[in-house]
Amino acid sequence: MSTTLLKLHTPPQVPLETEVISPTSLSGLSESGIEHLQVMHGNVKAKLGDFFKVTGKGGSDIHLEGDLSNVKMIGTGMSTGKITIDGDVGMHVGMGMSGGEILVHGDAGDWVGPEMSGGRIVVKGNAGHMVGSAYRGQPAGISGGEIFIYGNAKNEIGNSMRRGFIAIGGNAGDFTGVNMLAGTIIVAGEMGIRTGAGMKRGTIASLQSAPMLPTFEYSCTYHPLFLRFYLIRLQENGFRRIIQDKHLNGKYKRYSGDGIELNRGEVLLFAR
Amino acid sequence: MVEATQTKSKESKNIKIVKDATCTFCGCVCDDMELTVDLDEHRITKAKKACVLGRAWFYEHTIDDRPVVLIDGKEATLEEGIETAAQVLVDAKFPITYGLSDSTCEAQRVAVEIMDIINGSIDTTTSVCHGPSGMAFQGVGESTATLGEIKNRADLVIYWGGNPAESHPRHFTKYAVTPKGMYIPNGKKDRTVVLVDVRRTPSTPLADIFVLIKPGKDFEVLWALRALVKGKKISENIEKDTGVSREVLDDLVSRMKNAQYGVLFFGMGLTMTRGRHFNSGAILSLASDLNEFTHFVAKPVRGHGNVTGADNVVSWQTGYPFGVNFNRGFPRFNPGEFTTTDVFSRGEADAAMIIASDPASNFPKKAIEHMKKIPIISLDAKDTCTSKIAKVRFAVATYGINTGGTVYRMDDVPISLRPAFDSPFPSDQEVLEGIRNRVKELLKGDKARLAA
Amino acid sequence: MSSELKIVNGRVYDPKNNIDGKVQDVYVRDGKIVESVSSSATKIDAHGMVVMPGAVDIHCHIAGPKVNLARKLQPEDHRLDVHPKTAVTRSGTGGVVPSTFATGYRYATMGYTTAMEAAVPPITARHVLEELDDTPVIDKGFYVLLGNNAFLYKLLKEGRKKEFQEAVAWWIDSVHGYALKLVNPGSDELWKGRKNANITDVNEKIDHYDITPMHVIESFIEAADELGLPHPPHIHCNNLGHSGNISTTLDTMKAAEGRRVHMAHIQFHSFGGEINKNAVSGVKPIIDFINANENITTDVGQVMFGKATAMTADAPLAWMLRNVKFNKWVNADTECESGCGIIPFSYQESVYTHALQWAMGLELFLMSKDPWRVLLSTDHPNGGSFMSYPKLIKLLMDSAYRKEAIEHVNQKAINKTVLRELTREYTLSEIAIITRAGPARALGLENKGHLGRGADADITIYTEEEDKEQMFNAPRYVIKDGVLVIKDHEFATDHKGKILHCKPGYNADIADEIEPFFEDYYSVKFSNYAVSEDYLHHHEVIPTHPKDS
Amino acid sequence: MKINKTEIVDTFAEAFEMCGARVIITADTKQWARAAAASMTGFATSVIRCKLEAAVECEIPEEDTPDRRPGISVLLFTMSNKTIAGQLIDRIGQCVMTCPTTACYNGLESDNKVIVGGKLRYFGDSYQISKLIDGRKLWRIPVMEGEFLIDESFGIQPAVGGGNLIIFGVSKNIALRAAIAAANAMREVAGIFLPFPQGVVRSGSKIGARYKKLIASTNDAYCPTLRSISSNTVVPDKVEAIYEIVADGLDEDAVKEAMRRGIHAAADKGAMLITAGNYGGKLGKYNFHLHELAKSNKNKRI
Amino acid sequence: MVETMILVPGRSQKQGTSLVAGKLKDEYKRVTSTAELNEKDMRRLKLKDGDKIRLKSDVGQTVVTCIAKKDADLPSGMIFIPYGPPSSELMAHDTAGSGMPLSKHMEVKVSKV
Repeated sequence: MSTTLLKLHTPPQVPLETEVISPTSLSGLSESGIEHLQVMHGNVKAKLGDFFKVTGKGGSDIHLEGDLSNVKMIGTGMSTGKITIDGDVGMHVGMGMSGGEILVHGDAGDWVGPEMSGGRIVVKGNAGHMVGSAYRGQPAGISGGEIFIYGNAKNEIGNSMRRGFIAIGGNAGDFTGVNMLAGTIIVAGEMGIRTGAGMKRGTIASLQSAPMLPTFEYSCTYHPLFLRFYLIRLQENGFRRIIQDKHLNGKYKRYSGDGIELNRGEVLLFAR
Repeated sequence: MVEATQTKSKESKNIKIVKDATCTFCGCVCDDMELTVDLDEHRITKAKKACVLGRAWFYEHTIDDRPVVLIDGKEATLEEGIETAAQVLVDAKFPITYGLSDSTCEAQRVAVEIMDIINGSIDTTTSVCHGPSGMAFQGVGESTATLGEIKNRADLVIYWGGNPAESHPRHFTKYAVTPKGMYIPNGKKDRTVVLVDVRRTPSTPLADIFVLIKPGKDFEVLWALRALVKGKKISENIEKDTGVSREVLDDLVSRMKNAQYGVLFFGMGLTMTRGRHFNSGAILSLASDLNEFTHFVAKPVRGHGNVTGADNVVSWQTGYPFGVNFNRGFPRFNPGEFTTTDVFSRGEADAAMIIASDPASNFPKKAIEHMKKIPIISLDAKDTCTSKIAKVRFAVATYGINTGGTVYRMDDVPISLRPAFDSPFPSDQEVLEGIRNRVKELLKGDKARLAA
Repeated sequence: MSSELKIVNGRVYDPKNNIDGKVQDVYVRDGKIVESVSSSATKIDAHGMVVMPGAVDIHCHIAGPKVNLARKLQPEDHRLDVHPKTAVTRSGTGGVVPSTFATGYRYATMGYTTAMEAAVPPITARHVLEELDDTPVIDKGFYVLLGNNAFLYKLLKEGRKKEFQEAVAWWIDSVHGYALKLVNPGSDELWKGRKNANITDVNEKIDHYDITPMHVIESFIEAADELGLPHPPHIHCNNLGHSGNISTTLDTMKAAEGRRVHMAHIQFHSFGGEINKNAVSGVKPIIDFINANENITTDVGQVMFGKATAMTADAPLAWMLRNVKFNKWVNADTECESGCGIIPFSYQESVYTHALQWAMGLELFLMSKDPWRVLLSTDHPNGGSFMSYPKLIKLLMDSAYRKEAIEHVNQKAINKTVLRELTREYTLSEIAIITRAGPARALGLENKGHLGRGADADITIYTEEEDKEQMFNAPRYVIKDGVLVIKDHEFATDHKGKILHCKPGYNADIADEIEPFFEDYYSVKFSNYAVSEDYLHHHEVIPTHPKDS
Repeated sequence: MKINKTEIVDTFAEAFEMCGARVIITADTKQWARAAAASMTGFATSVIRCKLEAAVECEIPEEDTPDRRPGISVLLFTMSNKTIAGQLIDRIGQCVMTCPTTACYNGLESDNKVIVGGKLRYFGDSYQISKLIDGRKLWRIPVMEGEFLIDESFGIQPAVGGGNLIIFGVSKNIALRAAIAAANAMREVAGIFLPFPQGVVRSGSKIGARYKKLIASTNDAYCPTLRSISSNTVVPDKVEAIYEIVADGLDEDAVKEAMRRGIHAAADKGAMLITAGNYGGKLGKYNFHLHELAKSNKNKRI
Repeated sequence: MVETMILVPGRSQKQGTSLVAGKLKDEYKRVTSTAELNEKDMRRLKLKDGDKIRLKSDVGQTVVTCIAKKDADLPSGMIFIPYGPPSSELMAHDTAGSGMPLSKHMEVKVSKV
């Protein structure tokens, strides 16, 4: 598999929108074909080549280098292949992706994997708000896929998610899993407040304790066997240091909620 | 206030009375003012029916002796100001227009148009006021009413996280608490007033029931109320967590369910604290839930004069209420991405037009630091921290005092203004129209920018 | 400067002037149709094309506070249907409740040049006029919601018929409205005052007023008649959407006793079956009655599958829908005047009720004997977007297409209708009637909906195609007020349409009667209520023909 | 031919096509997994009267099970893929779901699947929860102990039933020793199970009977006691006892390998003669010729 | 002595009237740099009306004048201050995808100047 290397040579002055960076759009294009792809630099139409030096023709394996924290929408609608980002990346990475993998060796901005339906996003650093969330007004969020953040993530992780698996290696902000319809969120670190507010179904698990809303009721402390599947998958995907045997074997406090809604969701907090 | 008393000593024969004028200081937009205008002195000497804020609003708007336009601090003509402003906007790659809560809808419409033409962003003070309530609305909807309906019918009035006595003084007396209404013949006697807040304020004495809540616990209390209204269980630790006892909650729930027509007014105690849009969403949902049992509405108590108009204008022109970006030749909406605080704090905007607001004094430090690095165009009736750092500063007439136009009350009722006296300054609408026309000329032939 | 235009070689459909597909030329000068133009006139060769008057939407919801709430409510809908600007037009967003600019442009791109906003609480008229001013290309007017007005009820209760009619005229004039609109008369008081109750019978007493919905309906029909308004009361009956509501609908139509009345979105009021049971089609008795009574006009309010938004002054109805699927719900009470409910909605082929409604709408069209009186609408966006009109036209014109469509929907529902037996196909002339000539006549717009001398030069030119949906989706040319707005499917220029409104005469003393009521029960000053003419911008007063003059 | 002193008859074992599933049972301890497996494979020796043949395939070390707990692999075969889902649902529902600490997973990768957890979930009375991870759909059914976890669906595939060896001994002890050795060797083969107790059958059967209602009856030709009475007898002099070993396998090769190992093991342990049962090749799809199997190297897989 | 408290900026009448008079004028500056503290908290921190205190958040710090409020009116651990440049100085810029900075609920460290 040949690699397409995109190296940032001119950092954008204002946000750069590059939804064209995905294996499907680049596929079959020559270096100059790729450099001629249109991007939006603020309100100005520009070419990818104005910002990136391209090496190799378009294939399914794309490498990006440089500080892309002001570059938005990389991997939009991606369905196959792999994008590796050596550095930080801006908002909306992997928006609407349905397959393939995005690997970020740095931090990601807000809105990682919005409207995702499949594939995987791995962020080795921290992520911003709304990891795997629905856009505003949308009643259902991501419908599949996996998002693994090794570091911290902020508020509204998995807002309204309908299916899929989100894992945070560090801490989470407030409203983790808010309005969740189903799916699984695991936070290895501390969660902020109001976890699971409005959730109908789904699982939010944490390896730490967390404050609970008054509408979540404690059920029992038990060993949720199914959770092992998720924890094992995390161990196999770079969380081995964080997910330990005690977490696989241990007991969790189960809270069910949200009492205001269906009350079929659960928050599992590692007990011992 | 000092100046108002100083000018009082002068007398003039050229007096005009403006009846049923409208005060645009706060979102109450009271339209029953009787203004006494000294036309020689260019000032309002008396504002009958105005509250303390309204009086300050009317008395303080005199005609200052200051240049219409400053460019880089130097006096310039209106045409030069418009030219420079248009150049700044056209040259920018990520320009944003912000403010507009103290402008007429007519001016707001032109402001949106300019951003549409140059593919910029438009945001209003809504984003740092009840923007989160707007986002909550997009999630859950709302049950609401015009203020007259509340005057006529509401027998249970709950204020949550607000202090109308100081922020909207006539909210109590003109609309929601003391006035007599169609089915509220005895005014306040026929209503139960509940106040929920983290501290006692000058609003507190008016309440029949005051609920003191721990700071930052509004969501938890609202959530508990929603559960109780639906007959669901809540945690036994509720009092420990929130400062509100189960008895108080049960009493509130029973009052709400048994009211004939209930209203929940809420303030920025919800939108500006942790939880933001979810806090607003919780209270909107509570009101909706209560409609299973009785008639119930909820209303944000909105701030500046025409911030509601700004929401309406931006919505009808773009489909979204605030934080709208036109970079790609069509409107996009994403709070946190295209809202002003964020585009400043992240250092994204490369030019800004600030209309009738003062982000340089009330935005976070990091945002203000960025503002100082980019060209700012400011339009304001007063000098502010923002106008001080502006590249182009327009002094404009005050809406409602010097200019007519349309404003929307906090309940979306549109009202036409009755100006009291002329100003030598142009209205913001006129300045904006000048900028719009010039921008159009500058972009002529630039098909790439004109078409998406 | 006089501007002239001649459209040559087109097949012209102008039912009002009895022209049915004849190849003839059409001449335009200064925004009007004329009999001839000079040789320097701009020529459009419409060879192989169909020339029709611009279409008129008699019932839609496109501007004002409820529309704006519905817009704000659905960012998810806009995000997926953007409306980019062009070198001559503004940008916007679409979806089922588009932004104002998108609304105007999109109507125009379908050949519509006039649209009537069907429900405006008078206190919000300023807002409506501001939005309409930002709704480009088309002419537009609005109907004033007076059927639940507290002051008018008071006059009716007191039996002061004369004052009632004066007040009605005052209201229309004060807000620059076009017609009277009644929505679920009597329901507001119960909704707001009796813990979300609703009126269930036209002869039920309305709380506090000692009158009935029937009384209200009769009074407005009489008032419109006396005032000689160009359009009769536009009535949204009680019991919308309830099974067995045909008896209410028939009672309402009978109340007209031969006087003109317009029944809004009649499909929603044509349910047979028993109350609170699964509905069946009740179209037959309804359409029979309409066919037999020439005083009645109606628009169908066709349901089209896909995204819709229930948006109505009938708040109890929205509440009923909310309890079907707990989703976003908006309720908005307007003091002394109206209620309002909004629910994002989606009509699905597989759902019994939705399929039934779809079929009932088509039954109404296909069983109608007088296209001049049974007019095309989807009650946009209640039954679906106005953008689905071309598809609806295809359903009416192409029975094979319709037959196939029938197979894809809930068969249990279809079996409760006679739709399968209806093989009728609308002709182009009939389409021109239900979308142009008919609505214009029902509205009393003498210069609209036809291409005779003196008519407004609102003209659409379609490339004739077998697929009628494709044909009506994108006219090749659209001329508004004589200006070529769309040329070769693209906008050639921006254009501002007019506000159409009425100025019925009345005795100004009525204001003295109304003012004290305002002081007591409204939250705005009486003197600040009436809308100044500044808000009209380009406008046209449509004359009234009062009885006593 | 002969291996050592053991006579290998030139005949073949005739086997049938069946429908197979593999169920992995895990539990907190090996003991509980075994208990569930034992219960689940009870009364599952022969499709003739049990509708299903099943037995433990092997135990699985915890590092190799889906949930990293001690596990047991159970193979279950039926005569058709119409009947397998019902058997799985019944047996898992009655024998595994009921058994403390267990969980139950699919052990066959196959495009052909039957819904099992997706049906058993109704036991959860609407409190059940589904989880989808990496393409695997699991059901969590609340039970008094906690939760019973089971895969939504189980793979099924065509399988081979009725592989067999018939072992003759000069004494009952010798015959049984040889049979046990053969069974143990055969069981080692992956994809193989021996449905009878300890893998050994003493009541070999023939098709039909003198009694009209019976579809099978004792194989009188192999009964030492009937040597002088039965006209079909094949029991040589000096033979005191005969045992049959039935091996079902997920595929033909597994059955062959098992039989190969069985022949050698039985021969090693002093079987006098080894033959196999068939119906003349008319009924089964598979014929396993003993000479062919025996010829191949003792220590090498086919 | 340094204590962590919750700062609640908000509107007040004087903030409103001085705002229209002019944000660059002294009255507005005075109003927006006067903080209310619970009387008991003040005693504990050895503060009296008119004393200067330093408020420090994660992003900035400011010095304001303090005045006492009755225990019943302002709960212990809270500080009220009218909106203005001093409160903005302490405000973090993260809006959590809402556009709204947390303006009414800030953890601040309070110390006497």
